[in-house]
Amino acid sequence: MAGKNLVYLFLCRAKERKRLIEKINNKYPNIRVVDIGCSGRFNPEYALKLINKGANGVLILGCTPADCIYREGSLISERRLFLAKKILSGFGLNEEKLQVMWHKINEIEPVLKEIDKFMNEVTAIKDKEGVEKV
Amino acid sequence: MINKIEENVKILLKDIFKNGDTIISYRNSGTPEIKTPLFIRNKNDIDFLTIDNFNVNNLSVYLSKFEQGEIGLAKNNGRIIITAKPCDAKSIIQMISDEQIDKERIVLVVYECDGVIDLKKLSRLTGELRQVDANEEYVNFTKLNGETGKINLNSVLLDKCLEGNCGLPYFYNYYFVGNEKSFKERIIKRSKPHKLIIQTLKDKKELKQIVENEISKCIRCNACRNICPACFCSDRCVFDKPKLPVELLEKDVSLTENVLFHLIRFYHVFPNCTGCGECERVCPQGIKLNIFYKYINEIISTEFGFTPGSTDSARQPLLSYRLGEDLV
Amino acid sequence: MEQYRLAKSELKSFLELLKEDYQKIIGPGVDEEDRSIFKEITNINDLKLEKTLPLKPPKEFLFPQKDNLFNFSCKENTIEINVKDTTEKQVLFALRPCDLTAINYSDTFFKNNLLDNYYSQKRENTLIIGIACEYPSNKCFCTSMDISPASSNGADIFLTNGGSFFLTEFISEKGNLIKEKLKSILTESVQEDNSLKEKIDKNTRSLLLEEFNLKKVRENLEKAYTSEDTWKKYSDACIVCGACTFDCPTCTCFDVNDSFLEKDTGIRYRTWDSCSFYNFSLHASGHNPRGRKVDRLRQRIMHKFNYTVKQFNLWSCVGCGRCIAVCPVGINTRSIVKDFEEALNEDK
Amino acid sequence: MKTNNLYIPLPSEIVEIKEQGTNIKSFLVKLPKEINGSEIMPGQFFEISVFGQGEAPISISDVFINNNTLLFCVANVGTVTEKLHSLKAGSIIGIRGPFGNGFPMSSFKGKNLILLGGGIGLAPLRAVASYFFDNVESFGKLELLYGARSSKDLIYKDELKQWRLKANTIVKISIDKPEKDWKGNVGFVTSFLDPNFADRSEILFNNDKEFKETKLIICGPPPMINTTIKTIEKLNFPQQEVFIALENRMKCGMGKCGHCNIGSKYVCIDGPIFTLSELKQLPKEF
Repeated sequence: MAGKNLVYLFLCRAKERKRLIEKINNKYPNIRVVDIGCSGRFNPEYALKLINKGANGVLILGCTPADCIYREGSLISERRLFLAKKILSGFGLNEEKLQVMWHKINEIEPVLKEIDKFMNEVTAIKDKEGVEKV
Repeated sequence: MINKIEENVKILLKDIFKNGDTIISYRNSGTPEIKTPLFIRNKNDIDFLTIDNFNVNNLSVYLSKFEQGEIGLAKNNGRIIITAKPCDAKSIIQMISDEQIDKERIVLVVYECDGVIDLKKLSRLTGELRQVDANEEYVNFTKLNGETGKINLNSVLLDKCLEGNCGLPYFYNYYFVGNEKSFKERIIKRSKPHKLIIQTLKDKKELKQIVENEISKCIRCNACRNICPACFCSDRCVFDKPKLPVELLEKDVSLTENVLFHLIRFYHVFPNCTGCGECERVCPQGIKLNIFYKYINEIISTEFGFTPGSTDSARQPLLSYRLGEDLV
Repeated sequence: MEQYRLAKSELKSFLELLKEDYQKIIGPGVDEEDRSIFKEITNINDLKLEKTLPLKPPKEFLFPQKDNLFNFSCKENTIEINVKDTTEKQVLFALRPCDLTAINYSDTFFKNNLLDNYYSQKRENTLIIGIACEYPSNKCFCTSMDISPASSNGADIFLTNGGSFFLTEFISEKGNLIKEKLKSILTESVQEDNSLKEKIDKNTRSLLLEEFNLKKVRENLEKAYTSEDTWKKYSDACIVCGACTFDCPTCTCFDVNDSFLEKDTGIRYRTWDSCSFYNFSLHASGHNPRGRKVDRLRQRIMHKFNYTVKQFNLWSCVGCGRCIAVCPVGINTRSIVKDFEEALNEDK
Repeated sequence: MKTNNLYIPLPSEIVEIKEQGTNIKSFLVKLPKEINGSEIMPGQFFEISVFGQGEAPISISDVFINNNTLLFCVANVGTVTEKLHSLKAGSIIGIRGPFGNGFPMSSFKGKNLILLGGGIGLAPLRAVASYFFDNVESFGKLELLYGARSSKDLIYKDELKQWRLKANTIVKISIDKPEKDWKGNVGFVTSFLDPNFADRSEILFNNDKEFKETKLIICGPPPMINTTIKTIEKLNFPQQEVFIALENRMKCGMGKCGHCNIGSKYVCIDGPIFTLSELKQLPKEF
């Protein structure tokens, strides 16, 4: 049931990124934005489940370590997400579908640019892999 | 050599055993080649204990779940004396460093072993057995129809014993070395552990194929999860929570759900998996689970220089970070 | 019940003739690691009759691990439910007497008072061909459950190995139905063929490791419920996985669950369940009548060796030894039962 | 109800939902025409399906033959019941049944009935009570002994008021712990069976001291059933006259899935109503 050709964007401090979320929503209808408070709180199991169930991609937006109000939020998840990507490829799934990006809280344009890059990559993967299995 | 160790272990246990302690070891089950865990609570049961090449089980699984009472034993205030092979000791040491069991209540009796027998290989070579015993070199057996025979011990050992990377335990209370000569040989064998199948797993298409036909055999009986010493919350596992609004994993036995089960179990367990190989041994469908664990263990040791079970206080990689690693 | 001879050289055409009426033939073969399993037999050399019993029982072909009960779609204010019927006909080839008796038990269980359509539909479409067992394992104890290794009850057609031929008996009317078609490759059976079955029975019986007296076991189990120490001796090692019940040919417990496929269409399906799982008898209030693992091990043994005899006058254990072979920690059902065969120990 | 496949639920519309107590709601649902309302006995249960979530066994609380509806009372304790509580009137659920043996009402004729209910255990007892009120002349007296954890957990409050006014009916209610504006009894429901309790049962200790004319019907959570059995044994009330409704985990409701198996019985087809003497022969696994 997890989204056919859907991309999930987990981002932190959604209240302070309202304008960014609006831009994303009207630019990319098939991106689901999920507020998780802090990227350190993201549980990679969700990414494993979504990608295994056939979602197009999972993107995690965290703050740069200097900018992080919880001091080590994004750093905590760094190794976890790296190893989650390795496990994905260990099971024959595509690890490029899981990407992490760190940006300052007020940046809008660089984030959108990186999302564009990610979306192209992800659709390229999807065409190569053919029909998604759910 | 290993049966000579059995007498010494019994003598030792008889004099260190105090009332209220529990000894966890092995005993004969109804079938000649299968051993089953033995829980001793009074002294005269110590004679049922057996130490031989058929002690395949990793008894540390009863320690890791000791307190929760579901798989582990009910609480008791005495000590737990556990007989362990060097590879089991690695699991126990990793559990101590994961703060699953406290060191003071454990009496770790480690004995040297020349490798344990893989019953699948044994039955392929000898068929069904009426009686069997093993020594350093040979396995002597009598078939059901009375024929007797002898095969080389090394031809039926578990892969993990052939690899020989079951190093010296980091800590133990008692250590039975057996005779001098065979101990030295084993140290040499262990010094150059060779890798079996890790190199082949590089190309993605082949991996997806292995996952497809291996994990499609899975019948989700939870044997690999419940036998695993590193999977220590299996009494309150996220897969068994009856009341999640959205279930992480459905009861459906399709390929997607089976892959998800192993993905998530794998993801939870790999930082403290010491490669004891129990999950592959117990799988009723014979799924080669070790491929995945060896693949990821190699990444952790190269990337973070961490091998589980090496010391009893190492902080495992997922709980820490280092600035400037920019991994993602 | 007439008997014929089927020459082993004719086995290939025997299977081809069966293929005309039955789309799928399932028999004992081996996987890539030479482990014996039940699989679809596409050509004759897939068939391996000299191996020990396949670990995964044939029940998966009659009571699959996942069975779709129905699809539903929730329109505005109506629910549309449709059930997919199975019409595929299959042959279960070369089942040994223990599996035959197991299927006989599950037939009785699923058809008893409220009919289970899914099982009985598949069962109608299945032809069962049995074979006398000559390759027991050291875990088997079928003779203790008074099943003879050469007993043909439960089979539509029964084969007994006679060296260069199979003694073929057509037992049920479903078996007799296709007898005409097979007549062309069968030859007349001779008088001394009748001794074949006793010979195999005697020989296989001599190969079994140990036996026990079933009647005494059942009586002692009546009073054994409270002797916790004997149960604990075995259940302490148990890791409450489901391997023994999933690989047991007579375990029929299942769980029913729903899942959504699309926005408002979904399926209700049933999957195998195991009485050793904690959630199996967990009440919604959190109370669990079989909370401890000793309760659950006792339930499995008492159900097989005491309870079902009272319900259906049939044992729900056929002594195939799969639960012994598959147990990760070597718990031996046979030695549990033998413990209760001797007099009950004093801690009643 | 003879559809050939008993696993298929029949669609039925929720007519009305009423709050009953802390996270307990009563659901009035349409009776599908395939089910014959007069066949439904008190003590039987239905499997209620919330499509996409699953099924839950819920005992029948009342049958209104005239306007073709069934009444269920559901506590929000599991995933299915939680989804059920989120539904509004008018939405569609599925029901299957009736399953189970139900109370042997015909053998109760001419006898006094004592209904001992705990918390939501009153739901199936209401079906017994309304059967009693429909055939008042063929029964003796009815006494309802109902207990709950707190006054907020009492269900069918207004029905209880009406029952007090009915002929030869006695209603006694108690809650476990004293509360500010609660004037009724305080204590476990088993205290009604205690001879030296102030408001003790009238039938047991006045009208029918030798317990020859009385049937005792119990429904409640397992801990309550255990304590009640102990007090009954102290009274040495005849055990074959005690009828207990068990609530084991159930999935299929037709004796196939094995979840409700106790000893050689299945709670869903041989029960859920067992006499105390029957229960004594089964292992204590309820």
